[in-house]
Amino acid sequence: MKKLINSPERVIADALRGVEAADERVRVDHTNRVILRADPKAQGKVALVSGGGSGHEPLHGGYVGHGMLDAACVGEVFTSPTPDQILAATTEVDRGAGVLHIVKNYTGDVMNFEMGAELATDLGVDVRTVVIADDVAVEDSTYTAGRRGVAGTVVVEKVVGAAAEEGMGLGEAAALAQRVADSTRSMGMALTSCTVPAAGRPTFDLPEDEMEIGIGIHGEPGRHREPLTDAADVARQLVEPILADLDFADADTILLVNGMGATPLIELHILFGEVMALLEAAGVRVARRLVGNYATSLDMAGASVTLARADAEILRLFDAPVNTAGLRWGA
Amino acid sequence: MKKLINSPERVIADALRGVEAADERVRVDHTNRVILRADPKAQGKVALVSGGGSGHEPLHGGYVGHGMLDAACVGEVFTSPTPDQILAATTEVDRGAGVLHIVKNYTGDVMNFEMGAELATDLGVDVRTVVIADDVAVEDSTYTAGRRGVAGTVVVEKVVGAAAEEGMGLGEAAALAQRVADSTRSMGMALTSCTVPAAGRPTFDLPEDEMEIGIGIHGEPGRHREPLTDAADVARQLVEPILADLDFADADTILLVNGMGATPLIELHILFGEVMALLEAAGVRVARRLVGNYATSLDMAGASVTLARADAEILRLFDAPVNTAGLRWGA
Amino acid sequence: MITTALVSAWIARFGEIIEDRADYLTKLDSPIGDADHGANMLRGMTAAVPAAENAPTIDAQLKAVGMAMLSKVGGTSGPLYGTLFLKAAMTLGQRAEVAPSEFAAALRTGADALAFRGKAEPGDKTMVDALAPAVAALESHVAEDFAAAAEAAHRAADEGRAATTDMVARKGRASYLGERSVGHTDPGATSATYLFQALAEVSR
Amino acid sequence: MITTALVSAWIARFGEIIEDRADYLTKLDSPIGDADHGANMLRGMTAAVPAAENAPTIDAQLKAVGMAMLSKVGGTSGPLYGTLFLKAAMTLGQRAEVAPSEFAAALRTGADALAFRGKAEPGDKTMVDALAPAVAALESHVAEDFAAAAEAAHRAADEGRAATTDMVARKGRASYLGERSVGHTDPGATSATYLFQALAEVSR
Ligand SMILES: Nc1ncnc2c1ncn2[C@@H]1O[C@H](COP(=O)(O)OP(=O)(O)O)[C@@H](O)[C@H]1O
Ligand SMILES: Nc1ncnc2c1ncn2[C@@H]1O[C@H](COP(=O)(O)OP(=O)(O)O)[C@@H](O)[C@H]1O
Ligand SMILES: [Mg+2]
Ligand SMILES: [Mg+2]
Ligand SMILES: [Mg+2]
Ligand SMILES: [Mg+2]
Repeated sequence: MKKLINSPERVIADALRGVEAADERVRVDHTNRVILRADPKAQGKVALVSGGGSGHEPLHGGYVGHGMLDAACVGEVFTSPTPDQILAATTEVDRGAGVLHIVKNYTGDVMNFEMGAELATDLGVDVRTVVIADDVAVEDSTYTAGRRGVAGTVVVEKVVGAAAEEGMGLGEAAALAQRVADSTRSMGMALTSCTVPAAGRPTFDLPEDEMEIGIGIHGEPGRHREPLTDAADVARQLVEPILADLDFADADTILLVNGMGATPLIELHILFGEVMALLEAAGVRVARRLVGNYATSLDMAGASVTLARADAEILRLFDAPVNTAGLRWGA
Repeated sequence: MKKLINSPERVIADALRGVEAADERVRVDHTNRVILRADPKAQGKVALVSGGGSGHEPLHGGYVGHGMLDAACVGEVFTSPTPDQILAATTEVDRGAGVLHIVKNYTGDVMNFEMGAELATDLGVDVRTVVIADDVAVEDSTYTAGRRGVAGTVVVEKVVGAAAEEGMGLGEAAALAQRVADSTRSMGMALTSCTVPAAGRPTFDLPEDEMEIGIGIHGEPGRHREPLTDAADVARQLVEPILADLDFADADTILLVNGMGATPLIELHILFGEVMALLEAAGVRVARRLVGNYATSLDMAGASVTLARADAEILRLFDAPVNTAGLRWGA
Repeated sequence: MITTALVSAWIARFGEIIEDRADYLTKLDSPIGDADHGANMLRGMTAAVPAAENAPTIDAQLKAVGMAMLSKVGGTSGPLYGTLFLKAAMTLGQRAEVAPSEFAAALRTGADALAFRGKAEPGDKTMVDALAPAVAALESHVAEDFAAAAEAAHRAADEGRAATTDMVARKGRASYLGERSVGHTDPGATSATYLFQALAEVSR
Repeated sequence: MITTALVSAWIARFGEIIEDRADYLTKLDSPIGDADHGANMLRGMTAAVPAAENAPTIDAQLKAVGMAMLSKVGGTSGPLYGTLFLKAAMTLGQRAEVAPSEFAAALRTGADALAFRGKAEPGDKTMVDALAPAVAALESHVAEDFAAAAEAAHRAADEGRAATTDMVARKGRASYLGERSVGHTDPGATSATYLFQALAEVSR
């Protein structure tokens, strides 16, 4: 295992020290491992709390700031944060208008946020929760834990963050979050495994000539494994299941081509070009585009495609100013 | 070799297609392989042209836009662009106030830009050149090609880009570029080699328990190879040669902790924390900070530290609005 | 009678086994999970062992373990093990000694609460597959002799653990794999088996 | 006399060898460079070969090769090989045949211009270490017989190439390595040797 760390045990503590030193927009509650806005929201506005296991940076800590999140709860690598972290974040950011929890759909995340929300509710905070489950690689059936939340989370956090900044109430913000989540689909693939620092070895073995289609952002196995092909074929294998799952015709869309952490930008651009060609051929209107590392999986090489249907309100909120380490415009 | 590409021969053409599709700020001259601002600068302002081999994205194409570059010449992977590309870019962006070439100090880049500048000068364009040589890993002696230009280039392009946007003249802009270049030092390291697509195998072998200190951004070997240590030690080995080379006391500085392409952000944050601790202990005032992938080396895992002395003028220009894919604020 | 000394010894021994087997648990969590179950359990038990030692009553000990799991582990196993111990603690008064049957009933209540929280049933390929038969065996043998009952519970857990290998996962991360989860033993069922191994060992 | 047919054959053969040896050249460029010399030369020669074939005079052929290298290669070797051919072309009039001595002098002029552009001297561990002795040998033997002279040039180039292995690099990317560049043969000196191998082969 080759990593720029001090020791597997210290990864989160050390990274939080670095985040605090690097990003003036945030302050860090080291005891509770929560990244908070340095300059909190005004009283009376809905606050957004997200979080999850570490290793997906800039998700979620890199999206704390004006126009997006109020706090991110930082779990151990690939391990959801605990209820008391979530409670601490929630009570700290509540401005009297309630708090929206944005939770990726994993059993651990859902349970911990559920318990954190219960504790916060006991203390009188109005909490609503949206669960993001955008990964079409997983069959959504009663025989599974349901679809995973992956890079589509970024779109939800951006759009609802802007709405909260404008003063949208909690019920409406939760409904908007659900609407964006319902309109968003993602599909990912990996060229290599990630290595969890505490595990010290790759989570899975992927032979030099194979790739995994439908990978999760924690190195969970995908739909299938097959011989490595080219960018055009990979684009097709990511775009087709997305288009098969939701109707993207007759709507503007937001497109995100996301790197898993170890994929160079030049490759993401190649993939982006192929994805755009496929979407054009399918008659999908791409109104907004992002390409880069937005929701990663440690040192995994690979990429995902996220597509979100976006009406005029969603586009307007997507375009609203945002000032975070991971996403910034108009400010 | 595991890469999201169609074929080694098509890497640059495909990536440029992707850049064009992804980034509304730019347009691409595919014939000459030049990335240009979609919305060109006003007449009478100095234009900035940079470029170099590909594989360092977002350097340079990702820095084309308001407040930074006017054009980037895109070479093959790790291969400087040709004189006619540079000529095409230079004549295209000239607004009658002359063009500044920002060139990283490699024999190939220097020669090609020299010839491109000669050709442009023959056509009546006023061209000035600044050569960036910030890499302290290389001894600057008559027995070498001189120091390499690495991540410090980003700082030069940002600061001088802002000055040109404000209307600074060519002579002054060239002098400012030289001043920033002279005030900037970098040092890098690698955990793994990069793989050039056309070569198909890693440029060098680095055993699982070793790292290379003083690596170049083309996988050129560094100062020495040694057993892999921890982030604190790596930070020390990157910071010490920088502080030994230039006096950073009694000045504000801009600090960039840069990823080589395959290093996760969480590791860069850990390194950032260690670097900040060392700089504080050394009495260096860090006024501005960047952490992320700014000047990469394909799929190399590793990082570099860049430190630039910055007076009030440089800080003001660094803070000025910039709107590019790779660097954006205030706009 | 079950004493605070026995509970301390139990939790300490569980902590030792977890420390010893953390790598193995993480290895089990790699093909069908996200390679962290060993690290998760180790983080939890590192906090739980001294917490259990320093609590004056059995319910306080179990509560301390539950709080440690809940606040130090995260992930799926944190709230689940947390629920197990917290709910077990709630059924006992503030006492330094409880009858074996009360103790067994407390663990059954905890295990039920865990299954309820995880919405998991036996056969879903989770820790419930080890826990449910273990607490059932403990309860049904506790009238005889606690050492034998703990031994039976451990055997039942281990059989439940072994049976997860051939199951198709329907809960947690392994469920993403569907049929491809077959052939891998569930990490959570394995750590749950260690819990009863520890109980059997300290009860001998 | 040197004819356009011979020049076409020379460039075509050089292109063939480059195609054949591109991987090897890139391999040489890995430990002391950036692993692209083979790809660079291949890109240049793919354009240069048809360009040379279609030009009517020798100077136009050399110019076409130079322009192809200059506009297709980039890197260090593009401007250097470009300079070699362009400057050689400039010394010749618009003729379809030139005397062997004129041809040899043209190549020497080109090689000198290349060394000047690269500020490289023999001993710096660059392509100059193959080119300089090669053009010197060509000039000094050209009065006898062109085939023999080309053969001598190839031998001189190859000796120069081989000698780079023990040199400490003082120019180009390899110079970053200092003493550690010793033991590696220079890729540019190797491609330059192929240029004279091709000339010797087509002149036989
Ligand atoms: N819904 C559930 N109910 C009960 N146990 C579960 C459930 N989902 C997962 N588990 C158990 O949790 C274990 C994984 O724990 P751990 O790796 O620590 O958490 P995570 O999956 O969040 O990384 C699984 O092996 C399984 O035994
Ligand atoms: N200053 C120089 N003068 C002459 N030849 C040089 C000089 N620098 C490098 N070379 C030659 O160029 C070769 C490398 O070419 P190439 O790999 O194509 O370019 P780059 O180094 O830019 O990647 C070296 O092997 C060496 O022979
Ligand atoms: Mg986990
Ligand atoms: Mg090169
Ligand atoms: Mg796990
Ligand atoms: Mg090279």
